[in-house]
Amino acid sequence: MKTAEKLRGLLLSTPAEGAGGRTGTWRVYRPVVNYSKCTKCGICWLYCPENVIEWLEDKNIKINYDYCKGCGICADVCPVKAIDMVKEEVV
Amino acid sequence: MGSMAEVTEFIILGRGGQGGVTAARILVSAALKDGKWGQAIPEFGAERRGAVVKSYARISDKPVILHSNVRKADVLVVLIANVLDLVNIDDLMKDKDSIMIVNSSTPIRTGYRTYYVDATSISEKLGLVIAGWHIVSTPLLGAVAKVTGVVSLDSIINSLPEFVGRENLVKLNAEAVKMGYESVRGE
Amino acid sequence: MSKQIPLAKQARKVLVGDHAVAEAVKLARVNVISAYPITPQTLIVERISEMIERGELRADYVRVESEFAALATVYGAAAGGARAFTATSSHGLFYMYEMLWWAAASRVPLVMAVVTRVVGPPWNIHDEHTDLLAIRDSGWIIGMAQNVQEAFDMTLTAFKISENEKVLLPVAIGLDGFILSHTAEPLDVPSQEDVDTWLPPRNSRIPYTIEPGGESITMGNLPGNDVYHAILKKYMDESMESAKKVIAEVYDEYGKLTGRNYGSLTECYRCSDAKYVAISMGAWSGDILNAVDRLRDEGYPIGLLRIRYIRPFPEEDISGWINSMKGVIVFDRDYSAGMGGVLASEIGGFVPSNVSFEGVLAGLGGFDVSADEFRVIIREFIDKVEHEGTVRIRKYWYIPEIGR
Amino acid sequence: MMSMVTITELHKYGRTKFIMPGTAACPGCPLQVGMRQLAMALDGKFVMVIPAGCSSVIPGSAPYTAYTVPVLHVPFASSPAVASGLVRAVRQRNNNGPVVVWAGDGATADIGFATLSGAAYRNEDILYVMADNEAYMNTGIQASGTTSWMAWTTTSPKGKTEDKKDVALIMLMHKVPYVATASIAYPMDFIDKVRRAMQVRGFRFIHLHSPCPPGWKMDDSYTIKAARLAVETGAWILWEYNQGRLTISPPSIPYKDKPRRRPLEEYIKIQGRFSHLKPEDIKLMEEKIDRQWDLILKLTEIFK
Repeated sequence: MKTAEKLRGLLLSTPAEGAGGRTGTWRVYRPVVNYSKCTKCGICWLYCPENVIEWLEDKNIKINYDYCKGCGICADVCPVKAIDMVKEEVV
Repeated sequence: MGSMAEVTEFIILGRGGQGGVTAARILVSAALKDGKWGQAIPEFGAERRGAVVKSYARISDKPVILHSNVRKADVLVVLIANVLDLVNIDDLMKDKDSIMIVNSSTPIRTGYRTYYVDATSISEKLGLVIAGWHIVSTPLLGAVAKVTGVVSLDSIINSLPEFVGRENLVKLNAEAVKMGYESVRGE
Repeated sequence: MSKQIPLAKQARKVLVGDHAVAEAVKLARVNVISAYPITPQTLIVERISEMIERGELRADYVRVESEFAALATVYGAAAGGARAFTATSSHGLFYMYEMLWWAAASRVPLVMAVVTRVVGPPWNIHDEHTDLLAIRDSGWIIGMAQNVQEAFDMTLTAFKISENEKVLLPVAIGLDGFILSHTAEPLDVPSQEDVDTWLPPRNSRIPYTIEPGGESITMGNLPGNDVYHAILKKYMDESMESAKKVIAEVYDEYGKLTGRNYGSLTECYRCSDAKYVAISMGAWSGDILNAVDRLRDEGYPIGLLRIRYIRPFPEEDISGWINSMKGVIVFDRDYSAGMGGVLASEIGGFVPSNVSFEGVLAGLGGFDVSADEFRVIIREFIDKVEHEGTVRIRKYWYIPEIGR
Repeated sequence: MMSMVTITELHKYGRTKFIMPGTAACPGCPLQVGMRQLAMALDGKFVMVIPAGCSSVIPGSAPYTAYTVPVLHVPFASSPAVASGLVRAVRQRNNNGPVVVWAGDGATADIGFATLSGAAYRNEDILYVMADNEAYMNTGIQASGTTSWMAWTTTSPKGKTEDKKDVALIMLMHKVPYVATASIAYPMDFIDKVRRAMQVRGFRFIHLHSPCPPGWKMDDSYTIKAARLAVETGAWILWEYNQGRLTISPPSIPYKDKPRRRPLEEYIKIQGRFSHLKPEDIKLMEEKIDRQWDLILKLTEIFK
């Protein structure tokens, strides 16, 4: 293998999910969406630091619990308090 | 790497700002035109304008491999005579056959083969006084060509455009070289 | 000499070392240059600035606020795909220190001229090799020129070496402050046309380019396992090894282009029948060579091994020559505190115990050492060995008398 | 002037991962909030030069990264200079894409200040975003030049004795074409500013206020709340200088009038780093805020 190719393989990083680990395990509180209250405004999506909230085509939101760290920003910014932070049960 | 060759070693002694470095470089350019090799080494230190400054040149039939300073000269060129009071001439001259060429209006006795040329008057006559400084290096280079024959008069004159910016200054300096060549005298 | 590549049309010029380096930068069609003024380097970048202003070189000259920024700037340019160049000396080189390592381990091609100079205090602008040698662990290929012609040739070839896919390491070219940087010598300069044929523009894709809209790659984030770091260092080491071959190939080609044939990492003069060898680096090698010739006339069987590149370390060349010698004398114009001469320290480890050895520290602070002084030092070493048998003197401080 | 961005317009990025999930950032990290907004403003097409700091760690472990644009991680003090060289190289190759320095307050206000000043005075074609979390958070909360007066840090255990360095105003005096302050709590304002900055060539500087939960000793969920309170109490003023004109930005306009500002205590009391403050300290802090408003409002008169 050429030096340049070897270097590209180790020196350079490429985008991937979970580059910092499976961060969903960090969570103590789990954001749970109350869809009956949700107005589909997208504010939670906008402020989510982790990019774990998707704002779907129909403007519903979907949380990726594999990586959500449970910071609670989404619940804090929700204008209608449609997200509850629920303690994760010890499995 | 090559082997040693016969070298003529120059020390140019003057004060900072007198053009000793340029004179050494003109010598090397001229040598090149004569099919020879050379090297011009400036001596840099903390000194500024007015301090005693040495420049060195080596001219040879073969590429010059040395890079140390010229400790003792075959040819000592003195741009202003009063610096001779500040140095020990014996320290600078290689042997009794070494030559000294001094900017002076009158003969100087040194115990070495000494030549003099009134470079200051030549530059004054030609109006080669720039920012209060007389250009004395070019008349002295003419004298070097005449006395040593190490480089030719034509080659010195032909090298001037590489070092002098404006065309009229090239002409005046060429005249200065010629006048130095013609007016240099022995002791 | 092979006739495959026609000899370049060359012009013989008289240039000081710094201007010769600038000439090489111009002929290499460098894209981005950045530097900060420091004596005795400054003539290089002044001349490059003039070349750009006059339109002789189409490049960006970035006037930065420090040497650290100068290296950071050319590093950024190289990561962006440009052919880039910087130059410095002494304190400026030390101010770059952090970036030197980052640039090397980022594996982008880059060329830097180091006009060697004393590191203070006291302030001293004269020549010493300590500054250049202090970067030898950083991952740069390090060369040191003997004369103005070689300073030019080494700079030009540096681009070809650095950009080689098997190398991809930055190259530092050393030239002695004032002794080469400000000394005018004749040199032969190939035409732009010939250089263009020999040195095509840099392939910006090798090894990678960081550019807006480009490939989503990241250089430099923390590795998941520290072993990655070790592997990368091993790759660097392999590249240094490959560089030995690449340097030889590049000079072989360059010799066919210019007719100038250098040794690769080292050159050995009058070594084949020598019993003693002097080792040196840089401009004073010419003076030592002169001393060698005169000692030969006096019947001393001495040769000179001149180091052209100290990184990659020319281990094979050095071992190859010194194993068969009776004595080795190394001249250092540099000092590693608490150790001694840097070359002596590095080479010392390869000298068999039955071979005599002396490390000479001379010319520190830039003091002039003449060919005659070298002759005396070498002769005394040989005489000592001949009379006393094997001697091992790791440090001999050569310090001339001073007036006051 | 271009129209202001709306959340409706941003819906197109609803499923775009500008930062890949699963980063090494602390929960509630403001830098990721800001970086996502930056990416939306630039439609994900730019490069980042990132000096040492939290953002060198956040993307996770090589050979993978959470960042989806080309990134060069570089030594602490070097990023403006590296970006200067990088932008020259890419422009020479006729690529006009944005070259962004994404740096923290330590890299910007302190160790990298010389390279910042150099790149600014040369008017390099760079967007520089200083994500200011007001301390060296990556090394464990040491005071930086932009740490607030009286804030606790591990190197200012009794509260920092010096005032916050006003980096944006210093950059303004470099006579660069674009300087603004912004806040991660006001994404539309920040996105508008990035987009307006991109209309200009030359050196553009945005000082992005980024409250850090661990560094400020507050709940992970308070990141946005704190940033918003900073603006609503007048402690952080959003302004924009664009080619000769300095204006107060829309979110801050109401707070020109002191009575309309929320009480400073509301901002202070949610942050553990200010828990040692006495009422007279808060009063002094308020006076400093008033003087800052006076200064900025005078500047709006000067740069009309």
